[in-house]
Amino acid sequence: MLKYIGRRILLLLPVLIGVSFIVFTLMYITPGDPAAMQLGEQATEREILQLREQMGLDDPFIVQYGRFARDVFTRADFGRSYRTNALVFDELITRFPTTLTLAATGVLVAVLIGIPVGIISATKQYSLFDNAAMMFALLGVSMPNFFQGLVAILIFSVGLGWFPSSGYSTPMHMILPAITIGTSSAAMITRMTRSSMLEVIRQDYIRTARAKGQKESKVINQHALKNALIPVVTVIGLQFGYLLGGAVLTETVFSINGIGLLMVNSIRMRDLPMVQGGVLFIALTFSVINLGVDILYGFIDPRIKAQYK
Amino acid sequence: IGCGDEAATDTLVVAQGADADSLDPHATNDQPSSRVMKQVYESLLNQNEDMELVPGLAEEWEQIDELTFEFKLREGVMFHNGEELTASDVEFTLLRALESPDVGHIVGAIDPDGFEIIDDYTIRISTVEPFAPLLAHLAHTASSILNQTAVEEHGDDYGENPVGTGPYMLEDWTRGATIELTRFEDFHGENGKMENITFRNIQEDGNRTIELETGEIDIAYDILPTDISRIEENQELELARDLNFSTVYLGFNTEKEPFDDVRVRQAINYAVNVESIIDSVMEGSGEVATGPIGPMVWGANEELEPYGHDIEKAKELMEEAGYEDGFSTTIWTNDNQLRQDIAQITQSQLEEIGIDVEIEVLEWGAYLDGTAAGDHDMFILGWVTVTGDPDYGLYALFHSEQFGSAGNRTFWGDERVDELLDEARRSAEPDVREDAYMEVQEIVRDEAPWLFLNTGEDRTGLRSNVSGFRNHPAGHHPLWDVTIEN
Amino acid sequence: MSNNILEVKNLKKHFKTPKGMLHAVDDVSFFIKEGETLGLVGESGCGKSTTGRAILRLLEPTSGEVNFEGKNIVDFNGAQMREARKNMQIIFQDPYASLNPRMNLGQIIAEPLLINKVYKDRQKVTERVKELMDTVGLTPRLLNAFPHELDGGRRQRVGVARALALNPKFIVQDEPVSALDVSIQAQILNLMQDIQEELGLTYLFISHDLSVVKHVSDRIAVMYLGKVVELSDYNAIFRNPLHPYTQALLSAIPVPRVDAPDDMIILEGDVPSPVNPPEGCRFYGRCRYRQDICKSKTPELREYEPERFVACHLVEELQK
Amino acid sequence: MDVKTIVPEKRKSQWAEVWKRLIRNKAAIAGMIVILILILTAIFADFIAPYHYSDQNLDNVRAAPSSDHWFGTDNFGRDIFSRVVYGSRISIQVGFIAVGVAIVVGGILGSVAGYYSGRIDNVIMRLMDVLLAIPGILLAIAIAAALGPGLVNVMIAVGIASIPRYARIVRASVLSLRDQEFVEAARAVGANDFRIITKYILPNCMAPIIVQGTLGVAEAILSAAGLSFIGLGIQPPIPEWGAMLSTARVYIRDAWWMSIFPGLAIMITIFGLNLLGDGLRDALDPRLKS
Amino acid sequence: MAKDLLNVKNLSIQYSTDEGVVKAVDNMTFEIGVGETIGIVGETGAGKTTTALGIMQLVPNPPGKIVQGEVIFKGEDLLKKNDEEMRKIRGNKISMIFQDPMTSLNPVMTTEDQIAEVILLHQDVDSKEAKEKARDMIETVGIPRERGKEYPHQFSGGMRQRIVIAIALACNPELLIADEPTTALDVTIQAQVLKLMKRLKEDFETSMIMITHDLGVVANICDKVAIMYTGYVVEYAKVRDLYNNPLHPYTQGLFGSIPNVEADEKRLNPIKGLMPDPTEVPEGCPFNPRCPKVMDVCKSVLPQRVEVEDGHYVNCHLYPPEEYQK
Ligand SMILES: Nc1ncnc2c1ncn2[C@@H]1O[C@H](COP(=O)(O)OP(=O)(O)OP(=O)(O)O)[C@@H](O)[C@H]1O
Ligand SMILES: Nc1ncnc2c1ncn2[C@@H]1O[C@H](COP(=O)(O)OP(=O)(O)OP(=O)(O)O)[C@@H](O)[C@H]1O
Ligand SMILES: [Mg+2]
Ligand SMILES: [Mg+2]
Repeated sequence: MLKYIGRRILLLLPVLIGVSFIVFTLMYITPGDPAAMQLGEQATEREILQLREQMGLDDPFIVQYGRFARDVFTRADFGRSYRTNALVFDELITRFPTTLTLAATGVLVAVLIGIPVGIISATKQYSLFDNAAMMFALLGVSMPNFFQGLVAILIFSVGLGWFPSSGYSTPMHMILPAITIGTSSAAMITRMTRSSMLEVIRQDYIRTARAKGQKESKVINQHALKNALIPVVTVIGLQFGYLLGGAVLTETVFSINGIGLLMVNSIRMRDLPMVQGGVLFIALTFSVINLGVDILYGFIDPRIKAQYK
Repeated sequence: IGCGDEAATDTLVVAQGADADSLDPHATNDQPSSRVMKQVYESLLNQNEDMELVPGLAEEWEQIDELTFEFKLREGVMFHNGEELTASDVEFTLLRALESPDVGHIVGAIDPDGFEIIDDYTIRISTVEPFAPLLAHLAHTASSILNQTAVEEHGDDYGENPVGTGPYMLEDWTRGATIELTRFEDFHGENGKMENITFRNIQEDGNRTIELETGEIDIAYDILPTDISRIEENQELELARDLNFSTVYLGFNTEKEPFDDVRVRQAINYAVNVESIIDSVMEGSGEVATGPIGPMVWGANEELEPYGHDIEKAKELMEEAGYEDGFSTTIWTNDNQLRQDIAQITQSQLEEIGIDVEIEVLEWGAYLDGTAAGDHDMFILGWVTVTGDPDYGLYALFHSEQFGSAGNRTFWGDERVDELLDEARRSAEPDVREDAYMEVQEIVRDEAPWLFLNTGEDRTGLRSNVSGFRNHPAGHHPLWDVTIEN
Repeated sequence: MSNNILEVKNLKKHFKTPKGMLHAVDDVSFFIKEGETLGLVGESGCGKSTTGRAILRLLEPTSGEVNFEGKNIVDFNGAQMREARKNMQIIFQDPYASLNPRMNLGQIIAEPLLINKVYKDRQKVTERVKELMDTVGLTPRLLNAFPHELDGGRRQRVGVARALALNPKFIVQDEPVSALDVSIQAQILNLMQDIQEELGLTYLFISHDLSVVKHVSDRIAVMYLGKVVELSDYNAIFRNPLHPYTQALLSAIPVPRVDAPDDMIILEGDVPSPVNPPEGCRFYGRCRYRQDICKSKTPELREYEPERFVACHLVEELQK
Repeated sequence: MDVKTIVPEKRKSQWAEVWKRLIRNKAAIAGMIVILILILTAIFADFIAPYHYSDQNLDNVRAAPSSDHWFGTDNFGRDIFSRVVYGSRISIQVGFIAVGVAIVVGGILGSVAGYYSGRIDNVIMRLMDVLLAIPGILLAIAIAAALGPGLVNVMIAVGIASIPRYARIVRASVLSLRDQEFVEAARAVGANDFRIITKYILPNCMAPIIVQGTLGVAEAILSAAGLSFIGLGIQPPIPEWGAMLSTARVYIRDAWWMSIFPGLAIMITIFGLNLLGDGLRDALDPRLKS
Repeated sequence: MAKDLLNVKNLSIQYSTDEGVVKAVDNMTFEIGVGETIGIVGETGAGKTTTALGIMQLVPNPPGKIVQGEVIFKGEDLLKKNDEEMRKIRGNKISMIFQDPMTSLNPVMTTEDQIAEVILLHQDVDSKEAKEKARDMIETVGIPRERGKEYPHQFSGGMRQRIVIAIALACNPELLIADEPTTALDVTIQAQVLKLMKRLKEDFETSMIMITHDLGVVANICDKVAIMYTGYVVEYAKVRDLYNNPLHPYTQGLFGSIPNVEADEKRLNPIKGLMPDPTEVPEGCPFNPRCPKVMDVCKSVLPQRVEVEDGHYVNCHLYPPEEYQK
């Protein structure tokens, strides 16, 4: 098991290098001179050239990337922001907890809603509850985060004044964004749980459990659930990544000072080191979560654990 | 921890739309940073809200010759790190500023070899050429005086560890969220009124208003035009509206047909209903611009007659110019909501005189390159006369030596204007300068290389219990005298 | 020997798996005479299908020879192989998986003809397809039917028609009836028999069902864990199985007769894993008669009596 | 030479079955109707919309919904209803083209990877892993930034970001199909790789692709709107719903209709596509139907 | 009759599907005495599994529904029992082994836990004892008791089927229903399992319903046999009677279809045609379209059960009830 985890972690490295290369390339070909962006509208050409040279932007692509990759992968040095000259790593680390909390609360909300509703829906297939739950789930998936955020602000902040509309300092601040970001995931998890549960309920071993004289509730909770959870766990893992991405929009709507907002601003400002660092951070987090999901599998499903040797 | 109401009154919370990039005056020139730095640093001179030069770190100054000024520094001025300000800090600071791509142009007139330290409190600064606006430039936040020891000690991280002589010093900075300043008790002048000032970054413009309404913040900068009435009608709030140094214009590429014809340019000035643009896009904020610089800038010509909205006149001029059937052209703009909105309205209004406009939204770098190279037809830009001196607002934009990236993207030049601008830049006589600038503005108005749009304003929302705040036309407002009443 | 249409020599097929090298087929040799049916039996996973596939080079053999009409097809290049395949075809076990669900019967049966460009004239293709359908007992009405509309028996007939399209001489039948119900199974078995007689075909008939194999085969090869352990005439094998495994296998068949003697030889344990099998007789672990030599030395398949091949060190002893 | 010549009659295929199952599903029908209305709206926008999407009326800005302007007007006095109607064109284009691109590219990559396995597979799938390690919207944002704003670029950005998903689906299907007996049978009668991939494998992985594609269109529309929302997508005055929402955000307290209607348009579209996608999933996989 | 353990009377079970109503079991009648083993034989879709589920009251509903009949177990009609009462019977008095050993076990539970579960449910023991008993059962079915800690995927097919048997027999049921317990297994493994079942059946004195399509297996293990065709029992008799003298043409056809290992026949004698679509079972005798001895009456009248000899029942017009009335 440990060896397996070790190997998986080693395998992360090439993925991250790939991620950094792609992002670097994208940002490199992105039109717009970071120097010009930084200096603002009233800068002169001479100043821009001067800054370009200072930033090392005149070096060939491969030299620039090489320099970056070397610093990141050998010394965990993400460099300094073009815009603020602050250490990218520090900037990310201070914002990371915010984004992670946002995504994690979102996932938590999603799991707390999604799994129970999914189970009930599956066990009461085609009932009123099932139909209603599926409709809501679909609506949840269909509602764009940013729209939902706006509507939530409109209703709960502007209209009712229950929650603050921006920032992320107190638990009160977290409620609307977390719900906003969690809804679509809740919907996904509900649907996944339901269909996985329906699949499992048809299996022979469920029939076996019933044939033992087991109570229906226990058949569901003891036999079906654990088996049904396996694909759901993947979805939860994927949702986490999706939410990390979704944070970009949600943080914009709610002015939350997380990595997502930072990314959007940095991309706009062509703050290449910051974008690089941020995407790498998110990719790393996402990969680690996926690794966690895989390990979790082992605990849920002994068949998979056997393969981890 | 005991952060009750009592403590709250000791802290002034100010919100703006972005975090400061850096608190190193030489590393950035953006407004959010300047607004913070204004509280932390001082310059040799200050410009008050009425744009008069008043003593800052320099108690007095005099012009020695055409090129040289001598400054007498205040004695006993302490930096936040406990060191005393001396003339060498001034030389060090300005030399460092000269090197900076971000603010170099502000002090660019200074001769790097032209510093002369007479004693610890006396320094002479020379320019390469005669440069009348030097004092105004030295009053800019980019010319804030830094402490040499602190700069050298922190190196690359100086931007997060600023050391100035101002009434407030940096206590804590959560990147992207808040900057907390605390009173510098050894300030040489009258101490700041509030114990702490917190700058909050609230990027979403509407949210600043909301939080001002809920009382989470005391001062909100850059209130949306759409929120003006909301604040004005609210008993608990006040709105400070004052014109500032900014101008928005739509430029013509006068090297290209048909904009090489002054009649076409004038026709467009007549055809566009600027007032309606200001009303719809900017909710009537600011004023219709009548010339290239707004009334807050010293030497602004307030006698200029606005073109006004006159379709008939416009059509006449078009006909005279031989464009009775109009023509097709483009408006360039960058990814800026306001400018895109302006472009859209202009587009639909120009249809009336037969001009068929296509809007091209360019990415900022491409926009700059294209307009510098003269690939454009019409374009929308803004300009802030940061020093409050007309030289800054006119020279780069209308001098024929400044074509392209240097600032004159209309490629419009006029010998008389060149002459006047040069003269005003050199002259030490304010009257001579003023006369020259008046004439320049008249010519520019008549020749219309721009469609004059709008002089901007600062809109600062205040809780009613906040007193002592005044907008500074440069956009960075000193908060030393602000108090909150209970 | 010239009437051997197929000779397989030392055929091996190994698969790389995470756990090690899987010896699916390990040094198998046999021959098939023209016009006869060789039955290949053995338990699940013993390598029957792999053998069949390797013979057609649907799986590349790891080593060994497959001589078809005297030529070793393992050395054939693409074009030669395509030519050879016209003469050797295969029918699969699963009537559901062996037909492309997106093609109708006409298309499925025409595929071999089209791919090999047998006819220039499209009309001829259609005629031939109808003829084939007739041969296997499918009404032409089904030409446009899709596989999912058919039952297993009919599907299997389609598989047969497809295999016959190119007029092959030799057909590998990989458990063609094991997925079918008994009544249908009997119909298909009869069909195969008829076709064989009519067209003079040679079959390699793979199955795990001994009674079926016995019914259709002239000679029978018994496989165990990648190896052929016994190969003889069907009568001989059933009357007097030589290998202890064959004996156990035969005794284990439940006979549909009330007073059948209850003399099953129950083998202990399961078939061991074919991954990295140890030296010695593969059957060692489950054999009633095992001796030390069986553990250390792999028994070769040898001719114990004329036309009777067996791979066991102890045959002579046991036959006494 | 095509087999169709042998079967001149109309092809009654499994699709007929799927269709039968699909139209028995009420939700799927609702979804289809929504999509149909959307498509018709897009086609006949010129007739449906009472105004052109860029007609301004600065004397009537941000007017509340009324009989003249069903959905009210925006900050330029443009008719929001007309803009929402025209917006359907944009969304449909973005959704379908982006997904089309992703399916084609992803399909080719996936089938090559799955069919040949080994090193090619490794290279392709590692590349996909890399793309998958970046959350889709973030990747789309980065690509959109690199390409610059504009309709085509948005399609490309959203399309590229969803390539890995299709590559994976196709690869998985190909892997499971590759060793199916009917594929082997084709090989046994001499079919070459190209024929096997195009006639045997790809037609049989259509089901998951179609389902994923339908849901993918929904997601593509969402992503495009998201891009526009943060100013990296389709630029005004093109009436893209996300861009409309983005503009409307500033006015949310004064003119709710500016955000509600484009928002609802997005939602209903996505909802319809999801209903249809779910219906298709059930119809294509009878096993899921209890 | 009184000593009958189970009496199934006129049991009919239907599934309603999109394609129509499937009469999976129709008017089924048979009885099992204490200690007796009855085989139910039939081809795919004949309704064998459904019969078993009907007895267990486990027919999935929807789409399945028991439309009529009685299932009298030890004098009580199971169909009249509520859920709670049925649960006490399932796994305890009546146990069932399902067809596929690969899928009948919960993949995420250890095997001993799965056996212990049924013991805990029906016996008054704590979980430690239950586990201990579970391990005993594992040993009883011939697997080392330590392996109880392992998961199903670590076992081979034959061993899994033994675990399934252990679960079924853990509470010493009076009736064991085995639904094709060896179909998925190889012959040598099948032999092992059959032998085990025979032994256990004797040891535990359990009555058994053995569902299979293999006439060999029936001969090997059963006392009585019922032949099913499209939901009907067409023939029901003691094994010896049926094998020596199959009466129904379908039964005869089945015997003609299987190759005989012992004889050397060159050609099989199969039943012609195909099983009818389950939603469109022909009128009259369902076998009439395929029957070589079909008569006019067969096409319209459903034949009744006739006792041709003592305990040898057949549903066929060839045997008119009048002739065999006692
Ligand atoms: N493509 C493959 N990769 C790895 N192992 C394989 C592959 N194909 C077959 N095997 C393994 O080779 C062995 C022999 O398989 P094969 O299919 O030939 O057996 P078989 O005798 O036909 O069995 P069955 O009766 O189940 O069809 C088995 O252990 C199987 O798992
Ligand atoms: N859940 C279900 N829904 C609908 N129809 C069903 C269901 N289960 C079984 N049937 C139908 O009922 C009939 C009898 O099925 P059953 O499973 O009892 O047959 P069987 O004799 O056990 O067959 P096999 O030998 O294949 O196990 C078949 O036609 C089958 O299609
Ligand atoms: Mg096989
Ligand atoms: Mg069954």
